[in-house]
Amino acid sequence: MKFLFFLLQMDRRIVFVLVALAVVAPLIMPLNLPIVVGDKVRRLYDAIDQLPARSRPVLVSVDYDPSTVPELQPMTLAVLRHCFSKEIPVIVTTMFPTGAGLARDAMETVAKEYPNLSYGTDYAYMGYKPGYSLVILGIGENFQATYPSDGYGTPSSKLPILKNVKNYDDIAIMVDFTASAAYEVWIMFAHQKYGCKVGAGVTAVMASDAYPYLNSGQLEGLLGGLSGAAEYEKLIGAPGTATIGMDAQSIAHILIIVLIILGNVAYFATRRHREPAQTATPQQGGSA
Amino acid sequence: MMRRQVPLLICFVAGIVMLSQNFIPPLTWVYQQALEWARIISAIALFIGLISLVRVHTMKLKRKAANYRYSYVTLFALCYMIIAGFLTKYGLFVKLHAGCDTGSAWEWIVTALEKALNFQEIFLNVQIPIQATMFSLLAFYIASAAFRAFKARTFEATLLLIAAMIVMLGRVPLGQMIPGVKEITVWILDVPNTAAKRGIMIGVGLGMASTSLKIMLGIERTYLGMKD
Amino acid sequence: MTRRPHRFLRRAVLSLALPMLLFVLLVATGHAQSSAFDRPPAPVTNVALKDAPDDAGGAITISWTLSPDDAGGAMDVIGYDVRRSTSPDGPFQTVKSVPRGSSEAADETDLDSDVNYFYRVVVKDAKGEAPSVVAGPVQAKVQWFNLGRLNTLIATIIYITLLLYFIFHAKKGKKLFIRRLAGLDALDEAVGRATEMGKPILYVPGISQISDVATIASINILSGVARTVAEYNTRVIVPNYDPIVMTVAQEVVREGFLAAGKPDAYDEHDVFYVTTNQFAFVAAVDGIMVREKPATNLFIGMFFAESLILAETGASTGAIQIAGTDAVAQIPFFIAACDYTLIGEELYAASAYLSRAPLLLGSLKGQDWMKICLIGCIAVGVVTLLFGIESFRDFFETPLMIFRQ
Amino acid sequence: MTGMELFWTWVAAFLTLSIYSFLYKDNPFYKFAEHLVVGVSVGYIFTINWHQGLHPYLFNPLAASWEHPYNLLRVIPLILGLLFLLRISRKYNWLSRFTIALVMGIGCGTAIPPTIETRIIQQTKASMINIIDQPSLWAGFCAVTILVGTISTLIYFFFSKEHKGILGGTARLGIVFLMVGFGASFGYTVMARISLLIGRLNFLINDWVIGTWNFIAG
Repeated sequence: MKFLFFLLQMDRRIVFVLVALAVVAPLIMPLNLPIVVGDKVRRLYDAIDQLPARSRPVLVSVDYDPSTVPELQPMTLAVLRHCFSKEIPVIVTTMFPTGAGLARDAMETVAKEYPNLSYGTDYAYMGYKPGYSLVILGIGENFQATYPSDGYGTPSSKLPILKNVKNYDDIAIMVDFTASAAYEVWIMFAHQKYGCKVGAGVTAVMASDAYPYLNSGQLEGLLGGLSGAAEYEKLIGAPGTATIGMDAQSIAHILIIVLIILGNVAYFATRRHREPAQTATPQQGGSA
Repeated sequence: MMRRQVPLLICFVAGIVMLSQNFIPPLTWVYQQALEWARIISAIALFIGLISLVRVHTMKLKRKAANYRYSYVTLFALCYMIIAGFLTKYGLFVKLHAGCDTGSAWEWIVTALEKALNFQEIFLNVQIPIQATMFSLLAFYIASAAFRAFKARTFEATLLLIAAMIVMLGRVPLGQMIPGVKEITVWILDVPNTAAKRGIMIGVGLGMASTSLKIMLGIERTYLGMKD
Repeated sequence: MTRRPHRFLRRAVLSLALPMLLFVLLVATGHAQSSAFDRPPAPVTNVALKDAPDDAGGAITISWTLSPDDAGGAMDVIGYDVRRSTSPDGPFQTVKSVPRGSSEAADETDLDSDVNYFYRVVVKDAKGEAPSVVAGPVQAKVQWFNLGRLNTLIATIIYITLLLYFIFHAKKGKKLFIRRLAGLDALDEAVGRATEMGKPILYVPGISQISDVATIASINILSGVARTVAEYNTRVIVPNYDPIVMTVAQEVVREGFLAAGKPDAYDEHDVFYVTTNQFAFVAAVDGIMVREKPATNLFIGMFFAESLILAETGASTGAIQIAGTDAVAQIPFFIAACDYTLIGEELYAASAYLSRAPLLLGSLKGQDWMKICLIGCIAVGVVTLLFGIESFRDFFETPLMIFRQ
Repeated sequence: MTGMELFWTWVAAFLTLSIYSFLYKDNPFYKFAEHLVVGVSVGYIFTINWHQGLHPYLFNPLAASWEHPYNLLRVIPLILGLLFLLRISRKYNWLSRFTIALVMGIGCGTAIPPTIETRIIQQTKASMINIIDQPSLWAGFCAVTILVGTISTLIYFFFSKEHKGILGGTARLGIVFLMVGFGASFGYTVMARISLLIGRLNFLINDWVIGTWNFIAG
């Protein structure tokens, strides 16, 4: 009974501590709770997984800014890790000026994990080129003319990975990560005009807008939000920040549900022992 | 007359013109123009905000009100951003750099000044993190609000909390493993939720349109400081 | 230096070898596919021109049937050029290029009204291009009425008529019944409590512009609150997000004190501007709540994600909280964290109710009648659909298409 | 990471922790961060407003008005804007009413038709569904539920009649739908909010703690 009264009058700071623990604990000690892989994510995984090693490169475009990093960076890393582990060449670029640092970070992070692969041969970072849709169109006409140099200033002609890349025909698949309509521009130009396969990773809120493209076959596959990234991490067998993030999500959600249940148990169990005045506070439901 | 009737007349005429441009394509340019006018006016109006902010904080300093020392922080940050912003945006640092020899003491001073008055870095490393952190407080508050308020006191409150709990479960992998939860979540979101949103939306639309009309007609004029 | 001739040689060999290789390839495959690769693609057919509807002129829509080589056949089409001329004999200039698979384009480049234009659509592939027959003439006409908005116009007229009818009805002094709103009754109580405790009231008029109708409704409610507050000698603190809203709020609060006969009790510094930045504003208002400890917090107007931050901080200080917003996404959070919430349209009703002006109450009756009309429309729509009649529902389509054919 | 980047990361981390300290209680760190961000944000908005608002919409067009005399029209909003500034004067503050009245007229007139179109006509049309012609019996049931829910919610918002009898019953059904809908929205949002916290914690752990460690370790 004492505990129930304590629950009823519990300082909300205890709730704060519990929430913080629920989110921090999995970050420090991953639980790897089971994750169910959906069809949309598997399609993109399959499209990349069946590519032969050391042949046509995958083009990855990092079209987001720091505000959506929590959701989008994990999926970028997961797709890059997939390519690196299978020795599929990767070209990283961005259409957003704010994406430049993020794109380079993502590539360098993954590259460090695969010291056997070398820059220029197995992967390249092309940096930001202004022009957006013009750049996307330009790749279709002439890749090297669009990117005369890479993101570090090295002339593109000196990068072996680009030797055989003339246009989209030499790109196995392009994957766009974005929190905006950028993926639609890639579909419109890279896919519709030049026939390049396009996959996308978007934020959870935007995912439902992208379904029609998936059904019409204009998108090879789709990752939506943190859960999409976690599913991809499961497929490549390398649980990363998204899996941990989903652990945190699961625990936090369950925590809140348990809190609500405990709160109600305490509320009803102590009802008879309380002063009637205490229950008479106006609350929701009454206002409707 | 000048003080009361003319403003109401301006409002009415502007309202009628803007209302009709919705239906008359050749008047679209009026809309474009009006948008730009509104933009210019609100840009100028920001000066009033600035004056108010400075007044409030200088007053606190003068009155030595509680926590008045923090007003120095606000005023300093304000001045800093405006000065740094104007120097950067008008390209002053670029001009200064062009004007001095490489390796000279002047160049060193200009570089130091440019680093000290960095508009963009302050924005990225002061404003953005504080904004993001304030936003993320919601993770804590959504939990404490649920714990405190979701009590099955009445029938309606019970519905609210049950719907919330099911949807919470249905959103995470752990909850989705309970059979049926995912399906019920989708149903709640697609059916009762859609119906409620639609009803609210139509009601709000009616309220908005009728209030707008009352303002145009001058029936609603509290905003001009006229009670009747 | 010694490497230079070597590189030159390699380049020369390459530049010769590549075309040769290509040539060999072409010859080798040529026998099998000569019909597809040699000739230009088959031209498009059925080029149709239309003045773009419901605009101020200046746009023409061109549509066509895809080249047989685009949808099937050789499949090597790159795209289409839309070319325009003022004479059927040319010269034609490209005004728009669209990728393969598109069968429609809109020309919006420098079209004059009431001039005859002729078009041809040219299909292109790597080998060449093939023009269609010339289509035209067509004119980009100015439409004086946007037919696509006819249903909106009718609805607007019906609604305005209903509102005006009941407003004038009310003006004649007919007494109107308005049901009680729990949130509104609580408002009086909450203001009263603050005065009893001798603590201030915090009023947040939302974070939007003055032209946002929810802000106007909030200003109306503020006007009522200010008058009560002035009568009881309480403070009302109004932090603002928008400078124009701030000046209006100042005016309204001053009026309130004036009406209560206490113009000197009004402190201009209590209605102030904070910042036009969502989370900086919230940080500041949170600070006010924990430091000034108002007995009553009122969050009325347009709110976004910050709603719950404000309401939870307010709840922790023990204040009575009343919220009102038409932001559908934020209502659940206010309901959870506040004592009373004015939901959606209730906000507008409250603002009309508080002023007690018969004219404003009349409009509420108009709103209700419009609801009856809409429910009637939905019923008729559902019934007609049962009998397979779709034209009634189609009349509610936006933009209205039924007059386009 | 350069030394400068490390410095800014520490600034951001300090401010992040200062804001979080508010969860415990109000304290000098929070007060500092709060007052700082108010000043910085107003300074930022003012600067951006000057360069991206006044410059492209007022200064530049007016400067080019020799070539485009039409641009001189923008003198009107300039004057109205200046009239608005008279708010601070006791004697002439009524002149700002012209400006506010114009802004309100523009806002209200523009808003009425789109409000009616998107919020009323489109939603009404969406409610007209063929309840027989559905892929399954279940889909038909859902369609009817949405229809009933929409209408009863709408009835809840009836103001000019007492909620009694049939009207009262339907309005009560409307409340049921409202409450389920609100609960669902609440539950649905939790995930996005937790993501925000994960994002900040990632910053603190990866950029700040590990970043600093890497910087010291070389």
